[in-house]
Amino acid sequence: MTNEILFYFFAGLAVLGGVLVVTMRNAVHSAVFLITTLLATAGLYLTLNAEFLFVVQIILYVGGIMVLFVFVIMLVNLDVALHQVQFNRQTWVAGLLSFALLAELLAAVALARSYGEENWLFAAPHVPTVTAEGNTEQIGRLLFQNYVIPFEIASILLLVALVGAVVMGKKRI
Amino acid sequence: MIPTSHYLVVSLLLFTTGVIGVLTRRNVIIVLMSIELILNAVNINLVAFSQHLASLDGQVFAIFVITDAAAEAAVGLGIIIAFFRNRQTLLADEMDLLRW
Amino acid sequence: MDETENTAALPVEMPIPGADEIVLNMGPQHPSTHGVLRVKLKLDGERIEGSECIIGYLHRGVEKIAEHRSYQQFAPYVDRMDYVAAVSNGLGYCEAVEKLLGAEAPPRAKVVRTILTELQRIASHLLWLGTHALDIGALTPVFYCLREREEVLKIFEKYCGARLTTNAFRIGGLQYETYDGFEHDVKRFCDDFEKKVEEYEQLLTGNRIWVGRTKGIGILTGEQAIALGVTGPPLRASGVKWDIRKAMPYAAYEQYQFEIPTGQNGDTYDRYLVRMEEMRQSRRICLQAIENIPTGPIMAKVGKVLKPPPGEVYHSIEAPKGEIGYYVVSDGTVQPYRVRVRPPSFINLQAFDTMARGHLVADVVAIIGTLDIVLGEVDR
Amino acid sequence: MIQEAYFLLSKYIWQIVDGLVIVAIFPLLAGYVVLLERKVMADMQARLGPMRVGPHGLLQPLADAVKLMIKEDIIPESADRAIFWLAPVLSVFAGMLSFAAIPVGPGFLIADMNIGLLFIFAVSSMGIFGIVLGGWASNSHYSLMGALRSSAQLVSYEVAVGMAMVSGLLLAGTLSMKDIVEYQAHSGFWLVFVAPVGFVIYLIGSVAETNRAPFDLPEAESELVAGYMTEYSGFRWALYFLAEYSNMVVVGSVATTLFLGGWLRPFAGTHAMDFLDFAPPLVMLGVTGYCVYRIPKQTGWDQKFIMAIFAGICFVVTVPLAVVLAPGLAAWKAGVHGAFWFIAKVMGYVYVFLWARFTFPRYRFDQLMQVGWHYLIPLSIVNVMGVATAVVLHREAGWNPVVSIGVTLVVTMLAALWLVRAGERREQTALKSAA
Repeated sequence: MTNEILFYFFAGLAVLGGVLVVTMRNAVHSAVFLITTLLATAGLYLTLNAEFLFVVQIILYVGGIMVLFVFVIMLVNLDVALHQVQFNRQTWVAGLLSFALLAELLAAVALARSYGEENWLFAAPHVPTVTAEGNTEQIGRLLFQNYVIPFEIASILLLVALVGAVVMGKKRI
Repeated sequence: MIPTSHYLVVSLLLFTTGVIGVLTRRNVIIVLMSIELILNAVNINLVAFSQHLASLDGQVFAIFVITDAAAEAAVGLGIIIAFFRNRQTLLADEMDLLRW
Repeated sequence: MDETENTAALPVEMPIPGADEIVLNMGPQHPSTHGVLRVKLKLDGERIEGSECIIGYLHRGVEKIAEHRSYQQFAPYVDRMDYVAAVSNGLGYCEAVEKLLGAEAPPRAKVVRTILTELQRIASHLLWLGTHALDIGALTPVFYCLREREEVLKIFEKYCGARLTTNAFRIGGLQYETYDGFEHDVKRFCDDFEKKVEEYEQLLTGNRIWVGRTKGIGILTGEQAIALGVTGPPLRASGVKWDIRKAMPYAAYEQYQFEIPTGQNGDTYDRYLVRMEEMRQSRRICLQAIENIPTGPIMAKVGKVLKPPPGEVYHSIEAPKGEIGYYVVSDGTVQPYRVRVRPPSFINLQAFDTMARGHLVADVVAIIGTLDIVLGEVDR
Repeated sequence: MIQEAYFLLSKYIWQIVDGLVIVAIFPLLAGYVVLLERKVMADMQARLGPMRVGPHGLLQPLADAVKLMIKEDIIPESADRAIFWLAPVLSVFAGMLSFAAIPVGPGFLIADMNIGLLFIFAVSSMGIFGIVLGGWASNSHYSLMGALRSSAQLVSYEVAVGMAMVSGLLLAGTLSMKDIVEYQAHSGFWLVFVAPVGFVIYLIGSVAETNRAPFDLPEAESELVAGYMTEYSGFRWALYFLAEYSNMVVVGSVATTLFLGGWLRPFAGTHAMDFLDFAPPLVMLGVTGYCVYRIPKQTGWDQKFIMAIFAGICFVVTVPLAVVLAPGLAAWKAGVHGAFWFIAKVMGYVYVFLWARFTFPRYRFDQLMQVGWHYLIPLSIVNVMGVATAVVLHREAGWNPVVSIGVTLVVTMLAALWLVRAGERREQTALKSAA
């Protein structure tokens, strides 16, 4: 019951926020709604029993990436930008194609019902096995044991991104 | 419990919104933000399936996706700053030179 | 990231990352420009490439007023130039006119003048220290400084009834005899003050943040300082041992022992140290003077109506902020033909550009503070 | 449906009550922290501080609140109204939400989350938006600059603070705030003695995180007027103020929980020190006594009356602190005394903040970034590695805990020394090149 209410609340908020991100004229407003969406998504993670991801989403996405976004928007704040046409010329085509994509994917989900053996996608999911360890410990174990090489590669990726961002940001190289 | 398909639908809607944003908006920063939306939609899927299959690998992948999003945002915004410094514009369709 | 470099500015124009140069206005209504100084800064990111001080917001035509007042009537006006060091201003003017008249104040008047002027130096430096520290973000010293300054002002008040614009001296000597217990008050103040300076130094001198904010900031070499006409503590902090009290003694200074503190680097930190040491030396002078105040008249015979012979005279003294000079031209009437003031704040302010170049915007606050300017004196 | 709602309500009733209590008490608490600050500041600056509203200014926070609430609500003409409205609310929201995970005493917390510490970290990182958006929405350059400075500062120092937290977490092995305290009760040592470097880094970092002096660049009044708050006035401004002081209390609470043993009494495990149990009622009794002693010295019956009320409040607090000392009430004692010790520790931590504010000048922005990036972050990484090594040496290699911690501590301190030396060399070369 609570779970359902929470799910529909967060889902609605996420989708609404997403639509507003795309339609807002002012980039800061877009960013605010993107933050809303990200927080709502974090809420969805909670309904999925992924507490660690909930926190990671807020710390990294909201507290890190979005701060960077807002920072840059403010640095390049142009009043002119507000009076320019916000959508490009391919809008209608792009919109149509996107809706086609949406319809296709929705159909795929809907069709899965008839293909599945026992409609597994639509049944309630497996109850997660309750372990003594919390979600955080389990993810930590996975990250540092099974996925240790991807983890290291990700850290190198971050390092490269860091260097790249610094180089890009430099006034004179 | 909420069926996994519900999560898939939410994720789909977010994904499509993101795609629309990427394809239609002229402001590069909003395009970047739409990409974040797409990545986020993917994450919902990953976590939903992680619960569905009672395996945490999906969540680990979601963490990698977030890492990737961070890297992308840093470099992307760096490029935007560099571009803005040279051209004083943020519009994607004015970025039509291969060099400056 | 490089973005951060652009951020700590105080822009009137928004720093556009693409634009290499921005012009930034600080003041005239800015909390740390000490009055109505407007500084126009040319910035590269946050680095200062050039600056211009725009003054005149407080111009009252003091020099012009002098031409329509008798010599005595003009004396209160000089107090309103450097209103935190009114006694020193008055001393310079009175001595200049005395020089023009060929008169000399009696010894007792000279000693009392010396004591009051040195107390004024302490008060002025205390106010400077407090506000300078406040600008750099230390909230507490200002209250301690004002506490001690209050003691000095009380002595002034007891002596002549006014605390700030004292008009303490008259041409030819003193208007008032010292009050009973004057020596006692000064002595008590001086005795206490020793410990108080230690207190300020404990708060600031060794403080890493203070040193970081002041060391290497606003460097002025000795040659630059001389070329710019800088006087007072900023000149001495640049290593030039020049003090009018020693070089061309006036009042009763030649009777007393004191040192001229100098610095080596000519940065904000050295100027701070020099002023701290000057306060100690002033205290030393006061203590010596209070020991032996000669008895006798306090006024020379100059007459009720002053009519100096035609001629001109330049007289300067060492005010807390530097050399304050009066160039007085007499045409033989009761009013001066022309009075030109050489205000230390005005001339020291010329060094601002030299000192600020290459520093960050946040250092402007420290540099304005270290110059110890009073806009009333700059604009006159 | 109704039954389910009833079930939910009965299940969460204590959480709801706790939440309401926090929402009600919290602004008052922040107001009194402001009074504390003004009194401490006055004391350090040879002044009296607020003395007019109530005896010794005890009602000053209420007067301030009323004054701020009835002030004209000004929104600048060119401001972005919606975001201008949203930003201070967001700030306060972040500050208050953190309280959900803070254990004031055993059983005296809203939610015992198994990710409690990360939750607080996440929520406080959301507080940045209150500042950044507020600065942007004001459409003023000073505000925007303050906001940008502050976002850069907060993001930079978050790394060091997070790393300092990790050094504590490595030892406690849990993210739950409650379990962290219980680990400290169990091991017999507050983590500050085990990971002192982490605590110091957290202390410095948290000063920067809350935008307090000497890191209060975003609101440096001599440079940026009031930073991101420049255009705010009246109640919205009060919300920002509330957020700032609540953040102080939050970082104090986190430090208390993580490093200072939370609700534990000093020497909680040593029975020889049990006489310390008498300290809470005696302290409160002393305060009551002092209030009573001051009653006749107040001028006017109203002032006397207010003083008497305060004495009464102190006495009302004293009674349960004393009653639970009775044998057989041990469970209650843990809760009530726990709250006392917790609040005392938090206030001690906040006092350090105030002390620093009135003692130090302000850093310049580049120096502030330097402190963060050149000293704190490298040191915090070294510290995390050191603590991790100590844990491994103790748990895997079976070393004596004191020896393993001592060895790694020495190494960490050497690294710190080296960092400082390197920094000094860098400064000197910079000075030379400037001259």
